[in-house]
Amino acid sequence: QERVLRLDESAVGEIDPAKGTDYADTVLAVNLYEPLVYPAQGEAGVQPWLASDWTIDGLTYEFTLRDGASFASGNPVTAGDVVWSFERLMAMGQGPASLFEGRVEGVEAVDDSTVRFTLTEPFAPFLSALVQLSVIDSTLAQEHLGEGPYGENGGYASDWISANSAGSGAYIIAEHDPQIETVLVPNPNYDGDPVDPAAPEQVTYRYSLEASTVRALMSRGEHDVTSQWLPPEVLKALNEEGGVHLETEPGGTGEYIMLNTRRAPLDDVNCRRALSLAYDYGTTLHLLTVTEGVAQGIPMSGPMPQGFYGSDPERRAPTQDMQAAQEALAECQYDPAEYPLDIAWIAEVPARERIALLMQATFSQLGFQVNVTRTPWALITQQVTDPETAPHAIEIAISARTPDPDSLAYNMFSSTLPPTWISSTYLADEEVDRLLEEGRSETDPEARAAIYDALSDRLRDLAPGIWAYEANPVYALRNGVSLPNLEQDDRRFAISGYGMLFKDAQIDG
Amino acid sequence: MTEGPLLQARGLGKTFVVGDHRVQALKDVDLEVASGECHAVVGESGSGKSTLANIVLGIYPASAGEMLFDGAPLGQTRPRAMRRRIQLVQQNPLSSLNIRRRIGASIRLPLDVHGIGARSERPARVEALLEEVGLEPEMARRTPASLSGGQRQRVAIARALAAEPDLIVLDEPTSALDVLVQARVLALLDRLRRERGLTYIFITHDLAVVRALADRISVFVGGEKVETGTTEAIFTAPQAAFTRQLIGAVPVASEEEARMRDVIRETGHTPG
Amino acid sequence: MSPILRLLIHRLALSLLVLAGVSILIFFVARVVPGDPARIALGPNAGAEAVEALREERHLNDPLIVQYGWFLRDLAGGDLGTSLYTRRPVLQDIAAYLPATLELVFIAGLMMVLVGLPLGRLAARHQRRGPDHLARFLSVLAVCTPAFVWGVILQLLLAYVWPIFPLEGRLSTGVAPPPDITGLYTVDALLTGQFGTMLNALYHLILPATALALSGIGQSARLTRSSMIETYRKPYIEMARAYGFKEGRIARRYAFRPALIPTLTVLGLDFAAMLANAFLVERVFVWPGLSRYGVEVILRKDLDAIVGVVLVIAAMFLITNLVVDLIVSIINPRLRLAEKRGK
Amino acid sequence: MADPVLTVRDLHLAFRKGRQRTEVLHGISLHVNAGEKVALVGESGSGKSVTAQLALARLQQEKGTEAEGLIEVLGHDATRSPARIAAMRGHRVTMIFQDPTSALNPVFRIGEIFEQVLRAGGQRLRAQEARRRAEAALAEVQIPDPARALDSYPFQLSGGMNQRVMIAMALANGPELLLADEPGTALDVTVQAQTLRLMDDLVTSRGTAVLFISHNLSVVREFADRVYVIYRGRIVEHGRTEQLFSDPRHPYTKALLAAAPRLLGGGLPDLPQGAEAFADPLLVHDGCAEPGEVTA
Amino acid sequence: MSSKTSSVALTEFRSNPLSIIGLVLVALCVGLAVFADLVAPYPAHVGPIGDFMAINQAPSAAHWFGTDTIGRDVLTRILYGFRLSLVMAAMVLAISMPIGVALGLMAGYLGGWVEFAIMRLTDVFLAIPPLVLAMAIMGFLPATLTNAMLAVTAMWWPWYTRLVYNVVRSEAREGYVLAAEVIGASPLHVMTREILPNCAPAILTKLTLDVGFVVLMVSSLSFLGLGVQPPTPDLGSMVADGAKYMPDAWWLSIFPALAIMVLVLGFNLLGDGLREAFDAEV
Ligand SMILES: Nc1ncnc2c1ncn2[C@@H]1O[C@H](COP(=O)(O)OP(=O)(O)OP(=O)(O)O)[C@@H](O)[C@H]1O
Ligand SMILES: Nc1ncnc2c1ncn2[C@@H]1O[C@H](COP(=O)(O)OP(=O)(O)OP(=O)(O)O)[C@@H](O)[C@H]1O
Ligand SMILES: [Mg+2]
Ligand SMILES: [Mg+2]
Repeated sequence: QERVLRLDESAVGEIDPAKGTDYADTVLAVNLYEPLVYPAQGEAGVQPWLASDWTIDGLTYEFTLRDGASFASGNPVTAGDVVWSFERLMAMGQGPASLFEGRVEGVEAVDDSTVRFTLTEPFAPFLSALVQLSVIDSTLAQEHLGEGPYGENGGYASDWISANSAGSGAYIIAEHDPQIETVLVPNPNYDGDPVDPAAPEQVTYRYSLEASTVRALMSRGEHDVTSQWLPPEVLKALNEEGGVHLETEPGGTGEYIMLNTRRAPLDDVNCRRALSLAYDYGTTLHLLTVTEGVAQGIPMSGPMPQGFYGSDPERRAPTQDMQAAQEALAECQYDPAEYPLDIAWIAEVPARERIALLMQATFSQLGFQVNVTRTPWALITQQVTDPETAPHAIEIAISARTPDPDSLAYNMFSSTLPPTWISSTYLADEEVDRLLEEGRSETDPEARAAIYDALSDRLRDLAPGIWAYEANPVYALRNGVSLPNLEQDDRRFAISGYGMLFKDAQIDG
Repeated sequence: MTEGPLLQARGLGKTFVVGDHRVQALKDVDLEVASGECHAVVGESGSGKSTLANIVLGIYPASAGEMLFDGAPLGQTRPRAMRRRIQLVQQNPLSSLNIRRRIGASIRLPLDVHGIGARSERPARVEALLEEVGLEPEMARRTPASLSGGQRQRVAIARALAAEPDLIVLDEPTSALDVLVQARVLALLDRLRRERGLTYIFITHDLAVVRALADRISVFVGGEKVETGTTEAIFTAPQAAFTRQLIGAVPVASEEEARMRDVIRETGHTPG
Repeated sequence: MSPILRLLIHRLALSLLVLAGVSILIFFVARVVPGDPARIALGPNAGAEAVEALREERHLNDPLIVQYGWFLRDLAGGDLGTSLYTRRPVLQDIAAYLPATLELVFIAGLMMVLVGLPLGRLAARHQRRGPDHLARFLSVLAVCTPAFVWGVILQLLLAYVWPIFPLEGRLSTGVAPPPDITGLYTVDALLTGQFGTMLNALYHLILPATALALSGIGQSARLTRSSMIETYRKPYIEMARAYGFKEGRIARRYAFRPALIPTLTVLGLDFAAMLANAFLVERVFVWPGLSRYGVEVILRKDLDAIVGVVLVIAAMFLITNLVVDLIVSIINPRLRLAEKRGK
Repeated sequence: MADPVLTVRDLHLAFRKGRQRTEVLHGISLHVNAGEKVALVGESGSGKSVTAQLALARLQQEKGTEAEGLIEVLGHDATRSPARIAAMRGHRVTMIFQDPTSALNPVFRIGEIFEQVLRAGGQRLRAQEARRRAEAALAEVQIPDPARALDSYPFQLSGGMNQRVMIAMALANGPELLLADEPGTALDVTVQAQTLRLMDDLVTSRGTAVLFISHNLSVVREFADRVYVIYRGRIVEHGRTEQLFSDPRHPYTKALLAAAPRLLGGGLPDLPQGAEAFADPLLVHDGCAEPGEVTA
Repeated sequence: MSSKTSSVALTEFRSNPLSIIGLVLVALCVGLAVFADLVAPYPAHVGPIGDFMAINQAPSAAHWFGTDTIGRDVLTRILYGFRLSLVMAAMVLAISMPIGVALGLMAGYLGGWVEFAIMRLTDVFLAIPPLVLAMAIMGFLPATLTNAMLAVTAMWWPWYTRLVYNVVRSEAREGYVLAAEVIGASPLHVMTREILPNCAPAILTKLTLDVGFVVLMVSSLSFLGLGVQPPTPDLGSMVADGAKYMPDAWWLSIFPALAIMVLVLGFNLLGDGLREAFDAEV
């Protein structure tokens, strides 16, 4: 009998690593493709992956590819593939491309197994960013370039790679329907990190299942791992029913209430502070509690998640203080009664409705009239591109995309970037901008830690967002299935998604 | 009113297009209706009688020919004042009255449309009209559903009279009624014509009714007028075979009549 | 030309006109409303140039009328454009998802006819007596309950509390889909002789199809009932009784056939309503059909895909009505033989 | 005297709707002997059709009808054993309707309806045999091309043709009693006259008893042997046809005759006088007693 | 044509037990909706404010229908849900019915190109299942109560156009219309004073039935996440949101679902009764 692993995810899956952005895309990318380096386990930093070794000399980064690395097609992985993949990523300009935008002077294949990146200026997060550069089998892809705007590269195989895999990861695509499910099977030519002997022989990754369906499937033993988006009550019910165990995947994701600093009344820092102080942190965590000791969130003391520079494990997480909130509001130039607040919540994540309603309840105690709108994600990404029409507050989960604080803080708070959902506070503060730039170019770890501490303090002052809690995704696993990367502290990855390496999963019969 | 016929039609024709069929409902019909006369139009079902009526009433245009009314040309589109002068009484007294309106409102409609009489005196006029057709004035407040067939037909007549017309087209006004009721309605129609100097075009397929009421008769077959003449002439010496057949089919109540009828059918002449 | 053929051609021409109207309506509604589909398609991290390039590529910068022109030109070539969301030709997407929906809707439609009509007939035959009140109450209840509620209730009771039926999906895990001929699993399995697969597919169809069919069953029962009652008042039923036709035969044939004419016409509309309700039911039963795609593309303002989905649904509606017209004209000799009329 | 095929004795009928009860027949008696043609004449709503329906046992079982008195059809009591009557419908007792075209199901061919008619009363019949008999029956009512008529739908035939078809169907199984409820009133006078004569010839030659219902006295004069005049649920006059026409005695009958327009001229028909007198008691002409009663 | 007069229809209506049940249910729902403020046990729970310490509680004496995911009383929200549903249905119908009726009258009575234009437009709208059209519209507009109502209204009028058109087409052949024309009454008079009253039973019946169907439609939109916004107590979104917690917190969606059923059932039985009583074709 085959060992099958059945999981689900609320969003739909994009298997082109140059386009993917969200959790599901990351999970697919890490199983189908390999980057040069991979986040380290149980600690910060990166570990060798497709690159067995590398040297950094000022602005020059030189990587040596793992001996004998080959793609699923049997083609060897060469430096040319790395160059092609990078160029493709930058040309298409989507997904992780922004991590490298304007930073890389050139990339060249020194020889078949050596690739060299030259940066334009010092950029400390570069190495970490490379975890997002999936290396594509360019020989195979070039057979399917298709038509498109990329000159001799045609469509850069955009259509083909959205439907087929061309990587060196432990798994390959057997079937893929972005609406319904992706079926993965082991890559026969895989030669990377060791594969667990009990690893699944088939993985079915299903999309957009209703919570009640997942719950029923789990209790009928027809599903193995739930998505992280189930409401706590459902997880709790499953847990009480027996037959499952709960696992968590903390890692670099902050749940922020993004406050629109460009729209009255939140363009006044005092009003923002008032909201931060009025926010009901305790009830939030109560609502996220699954069982004694397991909750979908953990307290967050500032803008940076635990384990990243700028986070202070000693510091107490903020608590609700209505008294102080009233005082801050008194300082604010606006009369709350005259400025209704628009709060949006992402329709796809039902649990967020409660947080939104909780805000509605608490903020209205301050005298605000609060409108709550359920908005589909697609529409939110649309709305936030214009600060004038963006809601006053949205709860957004922002994950560090690389194991470096820069990937979080710079994208969120730098005023140099165009407005997107990540930067939907629209903060424009010189001090913040300066610290962000310093943090990027400084390579000394100690100095960087100090810079990010200063940044955190400044951000706490400016209150462009409410640091609601840190996401602590909870999964219910069918007994008999285990995901050691989620279960053992020394195997955890600093950023989410990277632990879902199916080759490490264990399935008993 | 000028001398000469009140209504004059020349070469009237009507073709209906149904899908890709053409139905010739009326073919080259000439008709003259003198002022004050009761002109009967008889013929079998589908012979074009109602079509003729509808053209006279301006419900749809003729496909050929022309009409003169009181000396003036009469087309389908006509001024409201002209509409007033030609009125209609239909066969089915139930459907000809709007069941959701009171009798009074139905009779009042022509008064309102043509601004006949002052607003305040219209209710009185309605009552007078009801009385004229032999109905209680209190009926104005009732709905058609609570009336018998004969009473409804009287209401329809009162409504036609309200417009103070010169010509009334009666399309089989009594064929849905019982013999006794029919007799009463016929008497009413006859009295009104005399008292008000009305002109009738009386459509029917019952020759016995025609005999009692009409001055002149036109016989229609398949959209064509086959015969026209005074009532006396038609009954004593019908020319067309069809007219004879029509006379022969009339049910009669006495031996004597039956004998006469059969003779007409066979010979085309009234015996004696 | 036979009258039926002529009727069909006439109807077909009208349908095409309506379809053109639908395309205009939905095309303009889709584009007039604010929001940048290119931005949504490329995701929040895409650069402005990439967005602009896509806008240019999709002619989104042209005036509306010109855009419609492009649309028509592509349509003439059988091209409904490319989905911004799945990045596949819309036609290909629809071809992939439509069969599952069709299979569901067909089975539900079958249930609607096979259960609803006899139920209505029964009620009419016993008008104002016990079976009638019961049948009417049941059918009103069925009509009054949203399809998604039926879905949730059926799923809860028959797949969870008493796990008789599968919870979701078209086939059990481990059962391979049959070769793709029509895309309807039951039909394909039957064609290739895989009876096990066919039964499995049917087994999975029962709950969602029932959830979808229930309101249709109620509706058709109600329609049949009132139409039959109307027919029972006709003189020819009086005649049939005066001539000693058996009551059962009158109900099954003599009154039923004329009663079917108005009923079927309206049932065509109900069938279309099922297409819409499939949007709800598919969601509950994780049915990999067109509806899920439809909701998704609507949420993403995936213009071409929205237009494609709506056009296909409208086309199915029109085809259904065409078929209904055909059946009605077979039942109703007046339509069929109109030519020989008026002798 | 031959045995009556239909005997109605002191028949009362009322309709009940909610608390409201309307009596429409106030104790009528009539009979039709075998082979006899009897007319029932009266104005609209006087209760003619309901009498025919009671005779066919079509009203008895319906909610809200209260029938009292005797109705005996071919020796069976229509009130006590309606099922018996029902079993005779279509072959021993049949009916002809006012509007032939609407009495024929528009979505079935004449042939299909005919086949059903021939199988009335549970008679077994093969399709070929049914077809042959139907053709013969249509030929008898002078339908020019019976085979084609059988393949037609009712709307493809004229009203007169349909009326002939109805007559053929009514007589196809050799009934003993035919109920004709205002046959052909919906048709043209000329057509109506023709088909009535045809029906007359056929029933006379077969000796079928007929109850002929009409609102027009003149229509029945040539057809009926005896006439009952009904007024508001009461029979007011009864006599042989010649007696009644030559010597109408009841004020209502007189009024009816006088009101009919005369073909021979003489102006407008006389207006009925003295409507109160219409309620006068029953007048029976010589030799026209109900069975078991003494002639007045 | 509806040949029955009002008094006959009334008698007919009264003698039908199902119609009476419908009337009672409708009266109940409307009554509860009107007096929600008095009847509801926790009027404060209409909005976003609940008892966050008492979330997802099963039905009990304190909360007959349980509490929802932020601790609000489900019964209270259902009562206000009735109000919202009824108000929405009334608004949708109040806009779409007159438009549809006016167009139907014109198309049916005036004929010619007016008829062609109106009826083809109607065909276009009818060719797209209402839910799909409403969804498509909602996909483009921000999901708010007003927009949901607009979307439903935009697809509702054609049904009235078609209904009235059919009735007018058969009524226009009736003698009383001919009579009014012969008298010389204006088309406006004929349409509005003569024909319209005779369409009234059909329209009234359809209106009654439609209250239920509008409620269904809005709930369906909400179920797909396109309808009414929280914290507005909408029955459809309550069912949809609660479905996520099935089967454990079954009261979250079962009670609102039952409420929809009762509401729609009431209006349907009532409408059916009216239809039978008036003999109206709908
Ligand atoms: N609106 C119409 N469209 C098509 N054909 C019509 C129309 N009106 C009448 N006809 C046809 O025209 C012919 C004459 O019809 P018309 O109604 O004038 O006959 P009629 O003499 O009044 O008959 P009846 O005695 O039955 O009332 C018939 O063949 C009829 O079918
Ligand atoms: N099913 C019924 N329910 C209630 N009243 C009825 C019913 N059938 C007939 N009537 C009433 O009984 C009376 C007699 O009706 P019937 O049909 O026998 O009259 P008729 O003499 O045949 O008249 P017509 O010449 O109009 O056919 C009428 O007042 C009629 O309204
Ligand atoms: Mg006519
Ligand atoms: Mg009768």
